[in-house]
Amino acid sequence: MMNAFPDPQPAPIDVRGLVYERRDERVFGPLDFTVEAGTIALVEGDNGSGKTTLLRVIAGLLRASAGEARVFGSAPGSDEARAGTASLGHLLGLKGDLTPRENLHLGMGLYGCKSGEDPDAMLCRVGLEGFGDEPVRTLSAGQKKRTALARLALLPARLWLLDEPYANLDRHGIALVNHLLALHAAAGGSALVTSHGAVSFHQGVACTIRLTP
Amino acid sequence: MMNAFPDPQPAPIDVRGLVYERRDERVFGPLDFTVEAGTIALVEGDNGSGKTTLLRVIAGLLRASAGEARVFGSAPGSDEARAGTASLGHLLGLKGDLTPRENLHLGMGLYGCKSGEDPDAMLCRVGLEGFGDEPVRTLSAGQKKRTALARLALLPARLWLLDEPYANLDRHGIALVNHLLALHAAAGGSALVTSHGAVSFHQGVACTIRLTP
Amino acid sequence: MARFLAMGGYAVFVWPAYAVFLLVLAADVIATVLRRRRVLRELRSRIARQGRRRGSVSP
Amino acid sequence: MAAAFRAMLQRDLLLAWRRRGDALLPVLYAVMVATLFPFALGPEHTLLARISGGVVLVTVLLSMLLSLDAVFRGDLEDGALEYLVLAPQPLALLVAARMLAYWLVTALPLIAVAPLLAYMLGLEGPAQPVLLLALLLATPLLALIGSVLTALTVGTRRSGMLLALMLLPLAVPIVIFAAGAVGAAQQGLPWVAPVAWLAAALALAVVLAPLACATALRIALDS
Amino acid sequence: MAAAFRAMLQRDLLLAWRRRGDALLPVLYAVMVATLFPFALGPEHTLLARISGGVVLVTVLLSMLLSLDAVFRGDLEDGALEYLVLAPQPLALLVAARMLAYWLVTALPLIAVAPLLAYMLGLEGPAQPVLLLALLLATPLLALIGSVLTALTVGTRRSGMLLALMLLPLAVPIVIFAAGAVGAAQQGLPWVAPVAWLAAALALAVVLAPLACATALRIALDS
Amino acid sequence: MNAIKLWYHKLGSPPYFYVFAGYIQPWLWTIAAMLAVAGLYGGLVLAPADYQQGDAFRIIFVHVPAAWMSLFIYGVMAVSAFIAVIWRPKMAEVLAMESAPIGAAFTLIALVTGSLWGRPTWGTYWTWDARLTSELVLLFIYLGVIGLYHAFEDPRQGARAASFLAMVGAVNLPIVHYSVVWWNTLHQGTTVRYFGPSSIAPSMLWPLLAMTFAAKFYYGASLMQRSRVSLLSLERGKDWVADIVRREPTHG
Ligand code: HEM
Ligand SMILES: Nc1ncnc2c1ncn2[C@@H]1O[C@H](COP(=O)(O)OP(=O)(O)OP(=O)(O)O)[C@@H](O)[C@H]1O
Ligand SMILES: Nc1ncnc2c1ncn2[C@@H]1O[C@H](COP(=O)(O)OP(=O)(O)OP(=O)(O)O)[C@@H](O)[C@H]1O
Ligand SMILES: [Mg+2]
Ligand SMILES: [Mg+2]
Repeated sequence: MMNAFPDPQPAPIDVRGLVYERRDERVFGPLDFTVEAGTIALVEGDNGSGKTTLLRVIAGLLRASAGEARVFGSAPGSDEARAGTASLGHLLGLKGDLTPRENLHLGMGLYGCKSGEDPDAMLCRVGLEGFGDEPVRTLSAGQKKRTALARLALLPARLWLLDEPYANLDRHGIALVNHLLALHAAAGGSALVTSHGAVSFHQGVACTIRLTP
Repeated sequence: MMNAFPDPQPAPIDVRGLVYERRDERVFGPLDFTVEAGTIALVEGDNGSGKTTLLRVIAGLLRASAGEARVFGSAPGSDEARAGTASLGHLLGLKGDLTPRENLHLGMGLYGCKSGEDPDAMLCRVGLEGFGDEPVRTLSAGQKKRTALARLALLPARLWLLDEPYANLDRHGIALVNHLLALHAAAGGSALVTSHGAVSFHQGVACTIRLTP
Repeated sequence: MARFLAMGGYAVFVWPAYAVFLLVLAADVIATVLRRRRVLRELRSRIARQGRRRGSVSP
Repeated sequence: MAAAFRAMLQRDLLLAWRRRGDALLPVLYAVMVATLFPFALGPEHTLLARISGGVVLVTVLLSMLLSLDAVFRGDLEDGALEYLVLAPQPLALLVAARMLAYWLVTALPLIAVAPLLAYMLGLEGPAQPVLLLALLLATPLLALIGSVLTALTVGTRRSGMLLALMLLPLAVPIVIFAAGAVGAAQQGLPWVAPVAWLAAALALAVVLAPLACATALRIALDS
Repeated sequence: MAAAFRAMLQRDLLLAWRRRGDALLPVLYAVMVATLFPFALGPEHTLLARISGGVVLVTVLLSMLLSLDAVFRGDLEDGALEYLVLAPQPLALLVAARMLAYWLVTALPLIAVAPLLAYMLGLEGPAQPVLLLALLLATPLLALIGSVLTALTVGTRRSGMLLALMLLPLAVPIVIFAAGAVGAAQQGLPWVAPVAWLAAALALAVVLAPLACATALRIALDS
Repeated sequence: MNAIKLWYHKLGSPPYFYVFAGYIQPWLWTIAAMLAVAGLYGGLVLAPADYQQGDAFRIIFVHVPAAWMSLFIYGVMAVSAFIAVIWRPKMAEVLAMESAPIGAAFTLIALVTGSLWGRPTWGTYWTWDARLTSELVLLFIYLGVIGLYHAFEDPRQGARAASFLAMVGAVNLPIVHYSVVWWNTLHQGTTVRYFGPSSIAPSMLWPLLAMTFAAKFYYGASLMQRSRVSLLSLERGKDWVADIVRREPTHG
């Protein structure tokens, strides 16, 4: 199934006829789209249309039923794909007993760190100055989300998979997400972002994937 | 501390100088407000400003540090207060192994049921026709939220305490919440609703409580 | 003195008993002293931090 | 009130039925612990028979202990517990229904299988009915006391270990009386007194435990 | 790679330190189980001494079992497990760090307290070091095998019961060899053979278990 | 009555209690130390060796006070726990929770000294006798209270939960005390009576009493010290704590 002459820089995401079925019921139909480097793609759809499922397939947590998805030219979940990808799901994966600062250091230990970034400065940028040493468990819903965003922004990944990054955030938080996305795209990164359309990223969206239930 | 001549119909919520402190740190300042029957009050504030905490104090799960809150003229958490109140928090309290229909029946068994309402019709109204018999565990984030809204609308409570009812919902879902709130107010019910301001209820808001962190 | 220390042949039982008595209670006191220091240190840094947080309120 | 009790009981039995595989697990666990003993001690018949009553009791107790910290965990994690506390019904009533369901689902199968285990380990005839009686009194007592302690740990996110720490001292007297009755019966001595003590304790616990449990839950949730 | 291993180990030890109270609980649990036995069996010295080795082994095994289902539960519940699976490092490496941390935190204190328990139950002198050796080999073996099984049950939301069900059959041989060595030492017979078998099994498990565990985790998460 | 009420309310206020405890603490330490020195001298040097047990009996001067304290402190803890659960004053919570570690320490001492005494007298360090076992259970209950207290994020919530457990665990107290009566045990029965004649020689009795009161005063002193620290961390948002922190820069 691989191209005979792969292009020198494979696209971050390349999806051809992708179908996911759960117990022989189709969750989302055949999808075709490509996310190029430096662009943001939105996944829109109503509740239950399969946005979370699509992101999990592309991350390599679920296996597609038909069609093909390529992440940086490799299969989702392969070593090459994982090396360039960072995701943020409904669950944030923060350890409640550690502080935001410790959580960031852990993420950098496992994923590596973008050069020139500093965890403490990042905590300030997401609006958590003064909370760096409280256990994450005691933070409010929105403060936890901000910690996860800080971790995401520190990692050297070129592709972001974000599932409802706006949920639980206030207006400053929404602006923060949009700012981070714009910076990421400007630096040549790309992202796949789900949203309900009520709040979302608008400037420079390269493509919108609409899912219907 | 009780009035010598209590008014015949005490207000659903009456708060005087309410303060909540956690380990002697103030979470929200002295608050004074009243929510009359038939009105909706909004609690607005940024992430971490104490919205969730305020709702839990009024529900009677947390105990205020100073000042006084009265729910239907009684202390929060007392039998009288609980009899008239229904809440919806960050966690929905649905059993994942039961179906939406079974979850609704359970809620009615514990809280009683508004006369003239039918669980199946209610499931259709919140957009879950066809999902009444799937285990709740397999529903998407938004579908779970809709199940919880259906349960709320079935209960005979006159006061609703809703914490971020819009999170995880798509545009139809947001309209649904607003519709339910309008109906509830028209029938003489009242509600205290938190929101970040990005999405919220607008028609006929009687008062807005702003929290600052 | 040696006879006193020998405790009529029961030294291996008597002296450890007294030692345990004194050591456990000493540990109790020392633990409290250390905790007091730790609490004071935490309080001091907390007060400093709060000053900072109050100084930098977001718009 | 009766309706709420029934709704709660029905819910718990329905949930247990949806996970009926789980209900069998304490039984299998007990069977396997009882199987491990002969391996650890060597298959010497008189020795095994001598300790059989005690081993079966300890095994049943441990099996219950293992599932005890799940009594409120599920309801805590999905938030259902808060909705129960906020319900207009007396919390003690709902908690009593929860305890009854727990006993029916966990302890009854264990009691059913206990005679078999005792037989496998070589417990003699006349002591068998006494073992059954002791279990019928001791398991609900444990379930009641255990639920109160579980309720206390509900706010803590700790593993079942803290629970074990708190429960075992209180379980010691129960084991003493139950094992005392079985041991007496094995030696042909009168065994009524310890059983009567157990029954008295059970009667007390049935009245007090739901109230204590409701209080403990309110304390544990108020953070 | 070494950096990721270190980061993971450090995280787990730090988490354990934040909850250092929890690390003591398996020990207390073992102490209390060992306390319950004399009650259930009656304080007859020779009988207790005869079964002491086996009881201590079974007790340590049960204590580990109780905490085993927490190996991945925390990471599953807060979503950290998915992030580990998605990390660019080999999953087996991270899992190996997790297992090492688990053994250090749970088993080491148990091994430290086991001689005391054995003494309380009346185990004689020469068998004591053999018990210690047997535990030093048996506990990591159990931790490794147990983690693989835990990984398999991760997706099922079942209680620790399913785990116990799967683990005990695999634990039986371990208990047999370990108890065999202790029993032989108690009677003054040679005890090297069973210990050598345990050591061989451990060597194998150290290599294979992290790989198996990583595979099991991937299977369990794909639903 | 009114004076008592006033006193109760004053001592119930943390800043007042902090000052009060700081004031009486040195006195308590001094009295405890003096009594202990007298008791140790009387017990180790002056009292003659027992005609049956020889010098081994001298363990009595640490064992018995520690054993009594283990019960006494539990009683104090249970009473303040009861008050803490019903009326929720902060001071009752603090006193109950700070008593627990001291009680656990004395229980541990009683257990260890008892078994060190048991070896020469009964020929074994440990048997599963009712008195010994119920004392071990007492230690576990103490540990359970401490563990539950620390398991909660919010110390006040933890204090209420642990107080509740302490109340429930109080059923063990009569079992420890009357175990020698209810079951026939290896451990000896009551020998020292507060009322009526004791079956113990006066040369042994007075050092024993001195050590007993030394232990009581030690408890008082340690409790005051612990409560002060606990109050500092519990009231960390209050101004009076900030004042104290600023005034005490040297203490580490
Ligand atoms: C581990 C072993 C032991 C434990 C746990 C233990 C425990 C206790 C306890 C809890 C008490 C206080 C009882 C009460 O006030 O109701 C006590 C008192 C006492 N114990 Fe022990 N004991 C142990 C061994 C011994 C031994 C070996 C002896 C001496 C042969 C001994 C002699 C005494 C005496 C004389 C009293 C004072 C009795 C009275 O007047 O109330 N104990 N012990
Ligand atoms: N584990 C599961 N087992 C069975 N069905 C599932 C499972 N998870 C999701 N589904 C179903 O698959 C469909 C898509 O779910 P998904 O979570 O991807 O939706 P979503 O677009 O993310 O919705 P939302 O906006 O509500 O988060 C839904 O109809 C849901 O009921
Ligand atoms: N259990 C807890 N222990 C300690 N502090 C807490 C706890 N829960 C919340 N807090 C703190 O209390 C403050 C208010 O939290 P709360 O959850 O009420 O905020 P919120 O307004 O609901 O925020 P969000 O919009 O993010 O949900 C936050 O600063 C938070 O860190
Ligand atoms: Mg989703
Ligand atoms: Mg909130």
